[in-house]
Amino acid sequence: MSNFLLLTVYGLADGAILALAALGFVLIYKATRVINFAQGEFLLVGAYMFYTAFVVMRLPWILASVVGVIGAIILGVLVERFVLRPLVGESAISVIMVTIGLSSVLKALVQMFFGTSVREQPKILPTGSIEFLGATMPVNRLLVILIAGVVLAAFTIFFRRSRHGIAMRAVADDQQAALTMGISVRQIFALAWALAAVSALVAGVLLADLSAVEQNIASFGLIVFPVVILGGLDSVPGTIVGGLTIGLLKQYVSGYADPGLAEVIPYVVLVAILMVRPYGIFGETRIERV
Amino acid sequence: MLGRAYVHSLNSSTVPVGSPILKISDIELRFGGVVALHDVGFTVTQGHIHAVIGPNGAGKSSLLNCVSGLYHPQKGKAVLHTGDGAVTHELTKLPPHRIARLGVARSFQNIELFSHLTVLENLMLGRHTHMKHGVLQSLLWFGPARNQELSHRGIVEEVIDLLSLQPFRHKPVGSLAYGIQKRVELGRALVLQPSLLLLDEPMAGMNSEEKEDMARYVLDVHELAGVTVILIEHDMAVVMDISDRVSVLDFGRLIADGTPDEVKANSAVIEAYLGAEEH
Amino acid sequence: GGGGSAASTDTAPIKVGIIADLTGATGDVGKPYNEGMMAYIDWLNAKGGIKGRKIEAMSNDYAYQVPKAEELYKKYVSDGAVVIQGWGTGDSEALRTKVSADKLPFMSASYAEVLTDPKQAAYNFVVAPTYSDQMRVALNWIAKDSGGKAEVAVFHNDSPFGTAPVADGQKWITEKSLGLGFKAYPMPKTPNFVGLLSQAQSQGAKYIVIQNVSSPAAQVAKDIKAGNLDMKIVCLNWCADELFVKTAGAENAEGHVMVQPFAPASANKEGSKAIEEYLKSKGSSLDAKGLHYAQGWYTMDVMAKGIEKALAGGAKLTGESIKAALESMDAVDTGGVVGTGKIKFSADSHRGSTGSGIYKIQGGKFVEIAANQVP
Amino acid sequence: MATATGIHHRTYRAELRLRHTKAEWFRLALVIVLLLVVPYALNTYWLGIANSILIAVVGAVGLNILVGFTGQISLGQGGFLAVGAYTSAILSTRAGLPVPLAIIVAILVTAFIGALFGLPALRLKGLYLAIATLASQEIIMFVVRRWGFLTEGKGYIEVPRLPFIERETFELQWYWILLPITFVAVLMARNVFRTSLGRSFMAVRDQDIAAEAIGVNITRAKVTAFALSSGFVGLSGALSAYYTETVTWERFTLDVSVLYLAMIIVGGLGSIAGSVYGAIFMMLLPALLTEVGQKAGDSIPFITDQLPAIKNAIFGIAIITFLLIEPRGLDRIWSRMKDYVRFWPFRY
Amino acid sequence: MAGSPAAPAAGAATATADLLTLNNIEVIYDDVILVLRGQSLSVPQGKIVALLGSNGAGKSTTLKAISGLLPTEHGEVTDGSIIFDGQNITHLDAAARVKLGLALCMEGRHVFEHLTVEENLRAGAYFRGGGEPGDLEQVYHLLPKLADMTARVAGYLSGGEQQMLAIGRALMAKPRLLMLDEPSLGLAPLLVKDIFGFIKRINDELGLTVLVIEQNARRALEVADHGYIMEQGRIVLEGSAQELRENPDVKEFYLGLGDSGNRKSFRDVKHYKRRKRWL
Ligand SMILES: Nc1ncnc2c1ncn2[C@@H]1O[C@H](COP(=O)(O)OP(=O)(O)OP(=O)(O)O)[C@@H](O)[C@H]1O
Ligand SMILES: Nc1ncnc2c1ncn2[C@@H]1O[C@H](COP(=O)(O)OP(=O)(O)OP(=O)(O)O)[C@@H](O)[C@H]1O
Ligand SMILES: [Mg+2]
Ligand SMILES: [Mg+2]
Repeated sequence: MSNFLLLTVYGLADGAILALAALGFVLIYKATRVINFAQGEFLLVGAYMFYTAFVVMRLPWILASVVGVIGAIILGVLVERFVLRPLVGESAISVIMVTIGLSSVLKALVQMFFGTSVREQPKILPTGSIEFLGATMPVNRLLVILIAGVVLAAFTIFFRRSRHGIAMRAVADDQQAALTMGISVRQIFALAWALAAVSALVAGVLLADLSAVEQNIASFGLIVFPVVILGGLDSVPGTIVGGLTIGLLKQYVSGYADPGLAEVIPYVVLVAILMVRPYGIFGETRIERV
Repeated sequence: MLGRAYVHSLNSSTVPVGSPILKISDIELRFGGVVALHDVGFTVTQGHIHAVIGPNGAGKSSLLNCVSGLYHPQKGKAVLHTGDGAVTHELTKLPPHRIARLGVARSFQNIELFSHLTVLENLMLGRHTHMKHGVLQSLLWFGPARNQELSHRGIVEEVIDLLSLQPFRHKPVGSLAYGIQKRVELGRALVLQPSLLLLDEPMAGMNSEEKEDMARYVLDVHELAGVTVILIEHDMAVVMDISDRVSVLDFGRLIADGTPDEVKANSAVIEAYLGAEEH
Repeated sequence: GGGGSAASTDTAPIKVGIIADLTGATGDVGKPYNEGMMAYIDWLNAKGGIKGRKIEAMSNDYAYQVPKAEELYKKYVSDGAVVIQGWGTGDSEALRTKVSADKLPFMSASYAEVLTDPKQAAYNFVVAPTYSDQMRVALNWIAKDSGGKAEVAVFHNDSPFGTAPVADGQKWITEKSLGLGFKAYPMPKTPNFVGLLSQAQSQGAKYIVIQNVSSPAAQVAKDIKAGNLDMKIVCLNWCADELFVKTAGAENAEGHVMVQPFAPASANKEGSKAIEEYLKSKGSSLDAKGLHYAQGWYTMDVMAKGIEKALAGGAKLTGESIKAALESMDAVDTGGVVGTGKIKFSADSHRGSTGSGIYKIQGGKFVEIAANQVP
Repeated sequence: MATATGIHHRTYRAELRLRHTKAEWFRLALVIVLLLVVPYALNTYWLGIANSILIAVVGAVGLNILVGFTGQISLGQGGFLAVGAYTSAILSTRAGLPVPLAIIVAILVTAFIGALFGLPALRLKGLYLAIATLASQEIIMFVVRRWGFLTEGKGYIEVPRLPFIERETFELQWYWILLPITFVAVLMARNVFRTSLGRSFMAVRDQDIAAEAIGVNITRAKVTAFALSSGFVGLSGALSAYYTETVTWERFTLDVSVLYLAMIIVGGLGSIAGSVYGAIFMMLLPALLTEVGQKAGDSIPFITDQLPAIKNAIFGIAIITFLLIEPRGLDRIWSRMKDYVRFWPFRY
Repeated sequence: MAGSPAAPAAGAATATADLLTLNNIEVIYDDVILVLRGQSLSVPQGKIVALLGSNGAGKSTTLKAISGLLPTEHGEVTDGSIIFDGQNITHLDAAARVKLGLALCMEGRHVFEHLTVEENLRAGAYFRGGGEPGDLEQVYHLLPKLADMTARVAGYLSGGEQQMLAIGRALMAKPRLLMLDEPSLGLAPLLVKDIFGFIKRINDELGLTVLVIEQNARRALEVADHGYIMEQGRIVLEGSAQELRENPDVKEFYLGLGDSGNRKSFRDVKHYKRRKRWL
């Protein structure tokens, strides 16, 4: 029982980070119908930007976070401006390819400035643990769940309340029509990429705090695929459900079965679910009519 | 053009003129709460141009989609007659590609062409049901595959000629003007050698001159080949001039069914659709 | 056409092809290893090279992608390399047949058992004790430390590299009838290993032998600490390094055990001196570079000794003659840096050394608890 | 689509040919001559790269059949390559099948597995399908990594060198083996899209509902597309098994799937020629960067430390710039150039 | 081009009277396809102007140029100028033009498929910060059918329903100049009547200036004050609606009226091409 509880907490924590990373995918897809293959690198860059501010520039972590967020926004806007805007109106798949190119550029940049070896960074989250129902719960994991929850809630509300939510979906549906409504496609794209970069930053920093500031963070990008698909490519709440599902799934598999399966099972489950719900759990059904 | 004799018949139906080719009986189609069709039923006679009219959202296109198997009504059926009229097929139970194989060809309300392909390729695709698709032959090309391409080219060229599409043969359809695309779509349906031709607003968005051309093409197909046509159209002038019979839908219900003149006079139709001063 | 024989008039530089992972999955350890090699070559050339002939190193990054490694290998062959220095398990396997066909001595940082058998891999030379030997040493130590009876859980990378020593470990226990329970768990790519640990717990394991690179191993250390479990990690070779401590953090690494054939700076062995001097001249230190630097340095050193012997023999410098030299030359003394300190090959065994050192992490430092242990 | 504007044909048969103008025939001749002299102009290393390109071309063409022509995005390429490689290797090393037979069986097996993993395509669209195929990649990788009996526990399979291949002339002999195979494979793929089968694939891509309505059996078309595509991929995998002589799972990871996707996108989706250009580009670029890198490293030593990272960066930048210049790929750039020459000096 | 009857008109028009003026604009797609060759027209404040022309003449392109959509189709204005309310907007970006009070209702509906009817309308008022509460009711009042579909997903509406939605959405922008590209396309006769009645009404009541492209010339010229007719990318004829209705060519090619003045049947249409060469 206590064991199960422990696995659950860890699963939720990992899931929460997955959800944050997935959020970036979803935002970009929502507005541009593009899958961002560089999402993992966004996490990586985010983590290293924070590292630079926090460790290299020795700022207190609050300030460091602010610097990180600003950095992330700049990154997002730059990418949109110089890499993606020229491709507005081109087929999504060539844009996807561009993000693949982007990923190797970003990764290379991090390698140039920080090398390939791990960086030491003092823990931000308290590392102790509390006893609960006979299980020793790591405080930092619990906090991660909390933080991710807050951020995700904030995003969800932002899209429920503000008209940007509708604008994004409008742009995704029909850029020309959106323009005739006075919706600036560029601004919406920039917004999407900036927000994606920010959520990636948060995910990256949390991940780095739990594990370490190192290259492997980027590999998180691929693990996110099943998450977004499971939740539905264009659903913000979907990322939460998807993230937690996959997180718990992996945890339970590695806790109760051949741990090697933890990497495959999510995909098997994914395909199974897609067979029942072809657009994920909350995904918007693509309209095809004649 | 009238004078020119074509080798291939564009009509594959052998049902005797005057006897029913399509029987639609109390079809009901729902989308969640929306009732698109409610107990709609009428009969289409071989050799007729049968117009289906009605206000927007009345269910005309949905009805066509039921006939060509794209929608599956909750209730009722559409029965197609082939052979000498004795053989029947319940279309509402068949997948679209099987229905096409029975010779039911159609055009769409918003042009649905294969936009990256050329006019020729689009028309050749119209021949799909008449062709074989062996993987090995296709890989080898020389032999069966090529001969097939050549043998089916004949009828395609006849249709190109009939609709005077020669100048556009090798143009990707996506880049063609709206009017031309409408014509290509008609052509794609014709090369299938239909037994029944379904046209969903073929003249929408055309000026009167272009409408005259399109009307001419439809009449040619009808007069030269005797193809039975179901025509959805909002331009009453066209409908009343060229159709033999008219069915009127409103809010998914059949409110009138008769000759153009009968329908024109029908008060319900005037009230729901035509409007007072019209005709 | 390629082949070693193309290169070499008597003063021409000796070409060495180096396949390195500098940016790939194992870049964190691949880089210092490669730096060590390049440093050794630089150092050697500064001393006038081998019998007046300089070594020309052709070193390129293959980012841990096998096809790229094969491409580089071909490049080196056609550029007239006489020996090849490889890196990972993947490329060592992929190139094994090629090097014996092309008759090019090949060393790498993959210490799989098969590579030590000339019948299976004629031109591969393994300087360090194999993963299996390291596993045996680890098990011996556990048996001793636990006083005979204990449960051992093996966490391993989910690949041939990871599984290499598992079966041999099991065999060893039965052979030597050690009173150890033994169970293997592949490590998935997850941000924590609580699941595996809970399984190990229910197995009753007190010792976790890890055959993987250091960052996942470090994560295991963190998770053990977080759940304050009573478990001791025993790292083999690739996680038994300073990176493990750095990544886990001193407090989490405290008390865990490293089975490491290559001595870290802290063990200040005789053989480390030369490296230290070289690095001092460059304004750095072995402590900063880490033990994989020494690993690279001495792997190259052994190769160089072979080349020297081949030249001394007066024979034409070819892969073949170097192979013969490596097999016949007398033990290379690494001043205690590698395992037993001595590396010796023979015509029927390319197992250079069988000894590893055992270290305990104390205050973030490597403290030697047993030198050159052999199975 | 073959016909250049302003060319007239006497017979439909003539029109159906792949090449019409003198210029086109001339270009073809030129290419053939080039392919025939190349092996004698290159040293073994570059010849080796040429060989890897030839193998990659087959795989890229296969993937393009699926992604470019049928519109079914796939990230399972690596997995299917693995199926081809493992099958042929096991058949010829253990079952002792003659190599050509082993290859043919490998093609069929891969086609079958491909069709099997293609089944989700009947229900899934676009990126949802892409990720489902990613699942097939992961699952196949897991299997080849874990099923010990595939590799008799070694983790890799050693494929004996073909008997007639000499070490000295290894690359040259392989070139003469691979060139015709690749040539035929490309030609066959090209053929498919002159026939109703190929057209039905493209119809599914452009407008699947309309395709259904004119009588295309979408289920059949999609499954066939997956099988056909995987067949080519299987061939590519099998060839690589004999050429590289060792089959290890590490050669078929997800990076490979992505690399192939890059090939066909940079080359040009829905274009056989494009797949060829793309494969050449993606295989050649890193090799060239290595060359340049070494020169640079020698001349300006202080960057040697950064060189690998810089190379990766340039690799990415190259992809991006090419797609910014022409999002529809190298093939489009090429045809633009041809038009420019044809219409020169007039703009329009 | 100077000889075009449009040129003097455009020249004569004074900036104060004209809300919108096009001076000899030239539009090129993909750097090669020359579509507008010196297009000139002017829309007086508070008037309704109709732009007629056959398929492919360049009508939609004209509106795209005015509303700044060309860049999204690899098109550009290479010559001439577009003056809106005395301000040169030739190279302003699309969103900014909307803020100035230009609203376009595009050809082919372009509703936001995945949004509901209400969300579509709200999107129309996006740049006004979502609009005031009253706006929606106003639109529902003008287009009652939309009122009972507020929660329906636009992509599933019928063709005509989508058309209504598109018009309603354009109105939500509260524009000063409303541009409609074939508003009656695919609409039932009654509705066409309503739409034009409605255009007239907003023009009278709100004093809204309207530029409308229409294939249904009869309807258009009924409500319009002024009309332009374009062929091959330039204006070939212009005048008051009255003058145009009288013009024999317009009668034949756009109103489909015979010399006798009454409409001839589509059945009697001959085959030979009678396309008029305007000069
Ligand atoms: N796939 C669908 N999902 C949900 N509702 C649908 C679907 N297809 C049609 N409808 C609804 O069914 C009704 C009839 O639609 P249909 O397209 O048949 O109308 P129509 O008679 O063709 O109108 P129009 O003349 O404007 O084309 C409409 O209210 C439409 O919203
Ligand atoms: N994006 C584009 N790229 C290339 N050519 C185009 C593009 N859009 C339109 N054209 C061409 O420009 C010409 C005019 O097109 P436009 O749509 O303006 O005509 P139109 O008068 O609106 O015709 P319709 O009555 O069919 O709407 C046509 O020949 C068309 O082929
Ligand atoms: Mg309709
Ligand atoms: Mg238009």
